[in-house]
Amino acid sequence: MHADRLRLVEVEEVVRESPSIYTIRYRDDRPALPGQFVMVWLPGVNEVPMSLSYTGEDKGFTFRPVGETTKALAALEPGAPLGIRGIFGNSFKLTTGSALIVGGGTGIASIIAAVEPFSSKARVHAALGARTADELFFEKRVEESGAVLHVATDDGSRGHHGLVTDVVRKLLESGGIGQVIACGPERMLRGTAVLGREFGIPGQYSVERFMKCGIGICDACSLDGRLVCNDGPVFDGDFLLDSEDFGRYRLAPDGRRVTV
Amino acid sequence: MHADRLRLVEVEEVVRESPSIYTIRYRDDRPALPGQFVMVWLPGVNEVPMSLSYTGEDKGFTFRPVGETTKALAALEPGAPLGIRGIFGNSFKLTTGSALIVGGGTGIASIIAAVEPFSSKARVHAALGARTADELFFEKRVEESGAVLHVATDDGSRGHHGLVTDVVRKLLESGGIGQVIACGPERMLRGTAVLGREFGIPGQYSVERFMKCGIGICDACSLDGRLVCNDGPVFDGDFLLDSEDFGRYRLAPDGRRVTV
Amino acid sequence: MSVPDTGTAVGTLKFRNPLLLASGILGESAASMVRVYNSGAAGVVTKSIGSESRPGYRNPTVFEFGSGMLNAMGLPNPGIVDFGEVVRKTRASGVPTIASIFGSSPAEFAALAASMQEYGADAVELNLSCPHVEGFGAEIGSTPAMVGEVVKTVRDSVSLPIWAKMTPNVSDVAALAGAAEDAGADAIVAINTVKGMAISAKLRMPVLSHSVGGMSGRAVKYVGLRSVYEISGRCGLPVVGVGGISCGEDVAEYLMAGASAVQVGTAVSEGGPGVFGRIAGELSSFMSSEGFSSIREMVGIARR
Amino acid sequence: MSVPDTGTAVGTLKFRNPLLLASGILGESAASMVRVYNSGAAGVVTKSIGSESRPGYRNPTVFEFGSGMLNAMGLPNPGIVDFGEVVRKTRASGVPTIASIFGSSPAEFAALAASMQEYGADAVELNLSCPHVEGFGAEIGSTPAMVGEVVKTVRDSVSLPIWAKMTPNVSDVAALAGAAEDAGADAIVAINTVKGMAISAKLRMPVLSHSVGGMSGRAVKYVGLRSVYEISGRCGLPVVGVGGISCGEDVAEYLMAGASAVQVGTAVSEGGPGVFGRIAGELSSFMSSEGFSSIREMVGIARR
Ligand SMILES: Cc1cc2nc3c(=O)[nH]c(=O)nc-3n(C[C@H](O)[C@H](O)[C@H](O)COP(=O)(O)OP(=O)(O)OC[C@H]3O[C@@H](n4cnc5c(N)ncnc54)[C@H](O)[C@@H]3O)c2cc1C
Ligand SMILES: Cc1cc2nc3c(=O)[nH]c(=O)nc-3n(C[C@H](O)[C@H](O)[C@H](O)COP(=O)(O)OP(=O)(O)OC[C@H]3O[C@@H](n4cnc5c(N)ncnc54)[C@H](O)[C@@H]3O)c2cc1C
Ligand SMILES: Cc1cc2nc3c(=O)[nH]c(=O)nc-3n(C[C@H](O)[C@H](O)[C@H](O)COP(=O)(O)O)c2cc1C
Ligand SMILES: Cc1cc2nc3c(=O)[nH]c(=O)nc-3n(C[C@H](O)[C@H](O)[C@H](O)COP(=O)(O)O)c2cc1C
Ligand code: FES
Ligand code: FES
Repeated sequence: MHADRLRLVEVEEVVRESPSIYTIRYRDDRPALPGQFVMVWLPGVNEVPMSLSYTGEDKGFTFRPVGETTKALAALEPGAPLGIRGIFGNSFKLTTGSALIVGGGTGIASIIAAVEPFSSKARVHAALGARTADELFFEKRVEESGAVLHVATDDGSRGHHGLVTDVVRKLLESGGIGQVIACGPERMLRGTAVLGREFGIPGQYSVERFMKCGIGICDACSLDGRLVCNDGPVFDGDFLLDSEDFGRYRLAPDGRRVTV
Repeated sequence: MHADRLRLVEVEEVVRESPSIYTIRYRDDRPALPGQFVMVWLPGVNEVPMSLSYTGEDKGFTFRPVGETTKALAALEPGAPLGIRGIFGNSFKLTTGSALIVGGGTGIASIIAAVEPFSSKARVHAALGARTADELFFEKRVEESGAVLHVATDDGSRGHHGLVTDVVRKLLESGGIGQVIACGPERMLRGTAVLGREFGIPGQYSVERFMKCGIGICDACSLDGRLVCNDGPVFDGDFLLDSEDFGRYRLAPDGRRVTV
Repeated sequence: MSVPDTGTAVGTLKFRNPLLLASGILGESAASMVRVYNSGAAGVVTKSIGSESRPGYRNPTVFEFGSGMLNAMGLPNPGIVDFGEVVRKTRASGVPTIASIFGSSPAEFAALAASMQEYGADAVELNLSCPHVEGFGAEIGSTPAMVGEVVKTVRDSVSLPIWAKMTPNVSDVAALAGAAEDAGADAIVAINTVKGMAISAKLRMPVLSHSVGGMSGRAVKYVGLRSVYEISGRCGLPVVGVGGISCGEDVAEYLMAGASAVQVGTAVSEGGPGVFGRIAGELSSFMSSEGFSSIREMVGIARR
Repeated sequence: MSVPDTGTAVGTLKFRNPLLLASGILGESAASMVRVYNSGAAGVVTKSIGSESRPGYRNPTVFEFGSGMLNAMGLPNPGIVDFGEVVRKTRASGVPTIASIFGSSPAEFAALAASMQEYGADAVELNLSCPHVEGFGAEIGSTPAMVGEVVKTVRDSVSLPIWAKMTPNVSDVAALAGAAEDAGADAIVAINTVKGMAISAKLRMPVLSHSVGGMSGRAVKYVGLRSVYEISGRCGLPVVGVGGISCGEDVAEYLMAGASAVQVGTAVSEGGPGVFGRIAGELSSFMSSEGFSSIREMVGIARR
């Protein structure tokens, strides 16, 4: 349990990555792997899971202000205290010499931590998708990593006009991709996983579920009996596609099984 | 607190050192120093403090069956379980090139653990005292250690006929003693400490008090505000002679201050 | 020596080993409970279910410290209506399922128990640690009179075994158990969490959003053992021990204190559902090396 | 920033810092208490003293585990007659001395308090966790009615400040504190030990000779904080926090929960009487770095 203990950190910097995307940086020397997350407690407000978009000692997480917590996080000033639990969860693994890494919306925050280290060891295509250009971020980090950047927006304001899964299909069709890694909205993840299976390419998909404990005991994040906080958030594509829940059901905060 | 945690051991051997003296050997790899003690729990009976007469991995303590606990200990067979807490207390220290080490009665059990290692580094005189020859033990260990053995018995059945303090006085008079170390009945300890002061020789004296916790919180073993379990059992001669309690008062199990 | 038999029984219910999943741990979804069973538990207790759905308190709802944790989940649950599907599924998968329920009046407990019986639960476990609406903030399970009344009302409404789960936050847990026995309970479960609270000195505020929570894990093992020992000395019902169990020797200690079975909760956060298989293995080895051939031989032998 | 002022007061009693020695720890001999004071404590609470001398239970009387310990000393004490010499000595050495007493009836408490007043104690602390002879084995301090009666009877017999020490083994500790307040107590002390028990699986028996004992040390800090928080939310008296304190931040947490002073017990086993000086130093550093200039500013700020 030791590694999961609460600790207090100070916000070092609040970076505006795009008009609607913020990154909070803080110092924490615990080692973290791409795809892992922390529970971020904003005292007096709430505690929510956030993937690490920076996994070094200068850690960071990146989010879109959508509700009370994320809006309050975006309004923080340097020096503000945060409670951090974790490093939690499993991670993305590079298993081949050429990976297609896909991020949709705030899912980009999670996969960027894989794009950077994997690009120095393998040929990486990174496909970023968002609703509009304003919600895109980390393109520069992708380019600097050496990965090949692909972009799609729903409204065509940048890159391919349409879904990022269109880009995924095209890349899989052109061949030479050994594995797929993705994080993003569940509909997009499911589309990507279906494509992966169609082309016979193994895939690792990071899914989100409502979380309470983060330590694998409350069952809030259960996905077919697997705990997203502990067994995930990264799951094998075949497990997900064969599960009852993926892309269909999730547990609401009260434990009711509702549609995703 | 970790080092003080209860652990179970098995009696390896019950050795009869003399008609009235027994040693129990057990295995325990915690490092121990001469003069240190353990709390020995005989399940169903009692838990009492015992000095280590063997401080290596094959540990041992040596006692005279005087009451319920020590009689039950003497009757144990190999394989019997014992609870052990500790290694507790401070230890005897060799500070000069020539030490006089004095043991009276079961106090021999404690000082023998100093005689052996100190004899290989300094000139050691070991004076053992007992009421009668039957209660003497460890003479052979003294001889094998290379120390010079002196013996006194109250009834003259072995060695000097009289008190071991007579031997102490003689040795101090002959000179060349740099330090005194002693363990035994409090009257003998006091006598020795008085002689030490008379001759200006620094001394380390191991005292016994009724013990409950062994970890310095219950105050049962208080001697002028010093805790025999934690600050002792070995005290400086000057501290003892200047204290109100040494040789005069002890706390009874109910905390009343009674005469020694 | 032959392999020891780890099978046990709590009243008429038989279990392949003494290890059950404690309420509130991975007990919300059928899939998780089936997984726990497949990982070595002999049965599961569901999350405590109430009349209406509740989202529970806002995060932070848990706080871990060196030897245990505090939680204040706020009894999140889907409500009794939606939970039928879950119980039916675990039963269909062959998992012995004890359905935990909570209410703030005897009648509410009775209605919930009746639904759980209809869903096919093997037993109901009464979570007697909830605030009592008619009382003054005290828990509904904190006096023998209240415990007796709840158990009796439930007894009158269902035929399935009734397990009464005790709060340790009382002066005389054995008296509570006695009241449950007299009112017709079939087993006593002890303990629920110990009331506690964490404060962050730097933030100058409580850590849990609800401020006060329940302590569980290794730090409460000695409270649980004491409760089981006191209860089994006073009451003739089988006792199910809970609190801080994380290895086979812990289970043995509970059995020796008087428990016929145990539940494991917080330890699941250390090794996932796999802890059940590990603990079952350790218990079996302990029995072999200490010469026990059945669970029965161990139950209550620490009482002299 | 200037050096923070660690002075505090519990009612009319002033202390140089908030750290007092808890009852039952090094509180039997005057020499040990003087040493504790000279090591940095602001005052001492004596061992609990009864009408007659008692040797206490047979060993083992303590059991240590990773995050705390259990003890069942059995209230060893020299009896009130012999204890006068001890109180007179600590007072003569200038040590603020709170005399702890235990009894099994209100009249017994009152008689003991009167003796302590005569000996010159600065306050009496009522140890309300002893078996009540007229009751059914429950502790004398486990119902508001019993607590009220004891406090009232003592109030009628002495003028010195009365500190009522609470057992946490109850369902509503704040209600007990309220009863003590109504009956005329001057301060509430919380908590005494949490009832627990250790069993040796290998030996198949309880470890403590008395079987059941009291848990203290780090593992009970969260129970103590919760109790202080609940009490200070319900009752207007100053509260003295006890339980699991081993560093300066622990003290700050108790102050923030509502305590005006604290007591330290089990931590003495880790560093000897020197812990008081260390903890006082840590508290002072904490105050400097967090911008507190007096204890008063911290008391109760975790209540929102
Ligand atoms: C493993 C994991 C990693 C995540 N990483 C990121 C990330 O890197 N960037 C990012 O922007 N978001 C991330 N999220 C989602 C993030 O936790 C929610 O956006 C955040 O909780 C919203 O809180 P809110 O109060 O601002 O919004 P609310 O108005 O409370 O809710 C907005 C959305 O967030 C979801 N949500 C709220 N609370 C939680 C919770 N405790 N657990 C999970 N989901 C919740 C709600 O279901 C809803 O869909 C992650 C979620 C998970 C499970
Ligand atoms: C640090 C220390 C080291 C000791 N080392 C040895 C040793 O190496 N060999 C040895 O024979 N004895 C040693 N003793 C004394 C030993 O603990 C007692 O002889 C033993 O407890 C007697 O127990 P009993 O039940 O047999 O006798 P009892 O009939 O209970 O008492 C006989 C005597 O032992 C004393 N005693 C009893 N219980 C305790 C206790 N818990 N703590 C201290 N004294 C007690 C009594 O005061 C009495 O004087 C040591 C004592 C201390 C404090
Ligand atoms: C996160 C969490 C949630 C819990 N929820 C419930 C619950 O809903 N009903 C209940 O009776 N007990 C609940 N408990 C208490 C446990 O069932 C168990 O009694 C307690 O945790 C002690 O066991 P442990 O130390 O093995 O966890 C919960 C405990 C935890 C840690
Ligand atoms: C060995 C021991 C003896 C104790 N004796 C008493 C006592 O005589 N009277 C009393 O009121 N509390 C007694 N206590 C309880 C402490 O005063 C304190 O309330 C409790 O230990 C919690 O504080 P801690 O965690 O700092 O030890 C005793 C505790 C211990 C560990
Ligand atoms: S968040 Fe509690 S089990 Fe995953
Ligand atoms: S034996 Fe308890 S303080 Fe020494």
